[in-house]
Amino acid sequence: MPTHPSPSPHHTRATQALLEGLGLTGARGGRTLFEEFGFRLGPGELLQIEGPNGCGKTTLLRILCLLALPEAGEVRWNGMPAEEVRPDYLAQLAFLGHSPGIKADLTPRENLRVAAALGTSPTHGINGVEEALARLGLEAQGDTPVGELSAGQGRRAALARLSVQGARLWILDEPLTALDREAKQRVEALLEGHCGSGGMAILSTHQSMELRDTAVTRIQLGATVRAGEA
Amino acid sequence: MVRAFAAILGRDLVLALRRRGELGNPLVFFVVVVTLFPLALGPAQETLARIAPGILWVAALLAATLAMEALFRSDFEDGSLEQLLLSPHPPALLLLAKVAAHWLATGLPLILISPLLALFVNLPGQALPVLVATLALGTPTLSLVGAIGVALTVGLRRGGLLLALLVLPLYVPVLIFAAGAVDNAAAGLSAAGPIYFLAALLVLAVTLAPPATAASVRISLG
Amino acid sequence: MWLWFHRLASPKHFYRVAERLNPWLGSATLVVLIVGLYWGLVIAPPDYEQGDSYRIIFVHVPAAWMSLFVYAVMAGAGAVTLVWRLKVAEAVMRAAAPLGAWFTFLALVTGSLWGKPMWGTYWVWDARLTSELILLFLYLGFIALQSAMEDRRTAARAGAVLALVGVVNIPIIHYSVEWWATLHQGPTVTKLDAPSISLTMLAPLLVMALGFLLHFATTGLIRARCELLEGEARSGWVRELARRRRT
Amino acid sequence: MQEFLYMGGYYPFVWPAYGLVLLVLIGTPVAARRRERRILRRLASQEPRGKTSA
Repeated sequence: MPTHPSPSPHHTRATQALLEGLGLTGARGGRTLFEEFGFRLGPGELLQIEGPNGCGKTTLLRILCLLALPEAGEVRWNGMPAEEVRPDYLAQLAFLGHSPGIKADLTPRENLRVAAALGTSPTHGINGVEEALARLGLEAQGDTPVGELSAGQGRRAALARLSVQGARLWILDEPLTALDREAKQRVEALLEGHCGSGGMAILSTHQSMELRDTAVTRIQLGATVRAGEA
Repeated sequence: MVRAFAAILGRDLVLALRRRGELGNPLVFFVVVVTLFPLALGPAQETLARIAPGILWVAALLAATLAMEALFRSDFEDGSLEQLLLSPHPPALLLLAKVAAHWLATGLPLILISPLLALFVNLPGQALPVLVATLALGTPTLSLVGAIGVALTVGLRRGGLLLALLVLPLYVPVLIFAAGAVDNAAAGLSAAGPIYFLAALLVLAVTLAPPATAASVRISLG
Repeated sequence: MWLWFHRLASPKHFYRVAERLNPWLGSATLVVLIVGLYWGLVIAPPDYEQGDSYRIIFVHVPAAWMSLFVYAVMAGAGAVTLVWRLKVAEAVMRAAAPLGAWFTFLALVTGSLWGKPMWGTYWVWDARLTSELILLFLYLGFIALQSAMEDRRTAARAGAVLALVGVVNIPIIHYSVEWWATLHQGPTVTKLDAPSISLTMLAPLLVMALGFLLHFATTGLIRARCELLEGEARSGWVRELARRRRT
Repeated sequence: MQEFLYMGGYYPFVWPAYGLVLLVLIGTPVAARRRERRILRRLASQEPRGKTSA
């Protein structure tokens, strides 16, 4: 019997859940990684996906970003299947995977300008670029190519891309890996700010995070699928 | 929508200029391949002149195929290709911008240098304008159709050779009509028919190739 | 009718139906081919112009027809794969490709053997043979792409796109090769033309074509079953099948 | 029978053509059948001995 994840007691604010995963089943190379995975996420909430390596965290996040197709189940946005409202959903989505998603030969400012043009609908101005650079402490490095920056600064440039896209839903794959203490706090502050202003976030991580006033739901992924019963 | 198109086009052109070293590769390849033929066939002017259209077009086609590999390679590795798919704007349009930038960086130089190479192989003078016209109409089609093959093989480690096997058969119509047009012009005949067909192939490629490329990228990244 | 078709979409059911059909299809293929061969080789009169060498058309033309028909089947299965993501459609598409390549190869070899007496050489850049050659490259490209990708489901969907792009290009390639052939050789005698087909020649040709079609159905279904077994190796019905076979 | 094999002098072309066609038409299904048996045998060997999984 596939294990049902048991989210911590859902906090009181019964807001209309914006993002839902219903009966999601993920597979990689023919092997089922997880089955019947479901969740609901409302504004201001943060969902933390934990689980052993190779249990399908990345596959799940890519399914939520509509980058990968689930074997079964459905992602819903505002009650509608995400695939049907794909442009609206993607306009509200920002994803940070293992790879940064920015060009090493371009400067942070150029990268962010492209990300802004790509990610947002025209309403959200380009002026967010300077704001994002400031928030990540990259004002000084604004014009040096990302390739010449340190790894930590490169990571911050990738994080800056998230905030410049003005998306309500952030999906982060292992955002805390290889970060020193100071950078980790900066990410936590960023997440607090995002969720505090009504944003939502889903992230997979191994380390624990100290988030004071954000409703964190932790879900264990890794249904014990007996070999065979797909 | 247009802003996103312009952003991708501008970004890729800036990137191409920043890696100017790589920009020259298809160009040098084109020149080298063309110079191989007189070395192989002897410098006799008449023999070269007769097969000049074929030499020029086969060399241009191979140079274009060689350059295709780089279209998505770096974007795939640093996650930018993923970000393209995550944009609310239609992926086919963004990929069209990428192919346009790629063509400007690799296809256009081939056209600009073709008159010089026409001298190498003693192409009759009256065929030169037709050569440039066929390259102008043909190389964008090669880039557009080639982009489908690149999208299908972007996830594979050794995609290069497989890419050529996938796209070269699809390049045959362009090669036939382009080389045929230049051949006609060299022989003093009218080259209008094949050139119109090349234009038709380009229109077909511009409309059908980007959606196919978008579907292929989604599958490769899936 | 729809329910019956819908049940075919399930790999387990499709496998059982294919298995039950196999003996019937196999024997039908055998009978039709034997009749066709006897009719074409023995009964049909020699051609006044090409003598007995024209009898090669009874294998060349069906092979050429099948090479195009199989690609259409692949493209159709590819479309179903992309739209409904049916595992059965993926299996049919992957199963058909090598058979299509074989038919194309046969069309090329028999075409050149047939042309030799007329042309004096085994290969002339005749429009039809050239188109077949390029079609062979399309098949080889499809097969190479399938073997280059590990994940079967992704490979099938990538192959589906390639097959659809290919099927759009085949008429364009064919037309451009025709134009090219007339441009360089002019409509002279080297065109690989079957003699004016009289009824006595058309009948065996159609029978052979039917035989080739039945052969493709038989072999294609066996190969599709293999694809399904490999794709569904972890599912219950395949393990059950494997166990029953062992006892 | 003799002149049938002679095929009006075109025997070096007709018989190789038919020979190759028959070779392929027989070979492909046989290979497919053999491949199917091989797959089933491989899957059977991976089955745990005796016990049938629920």
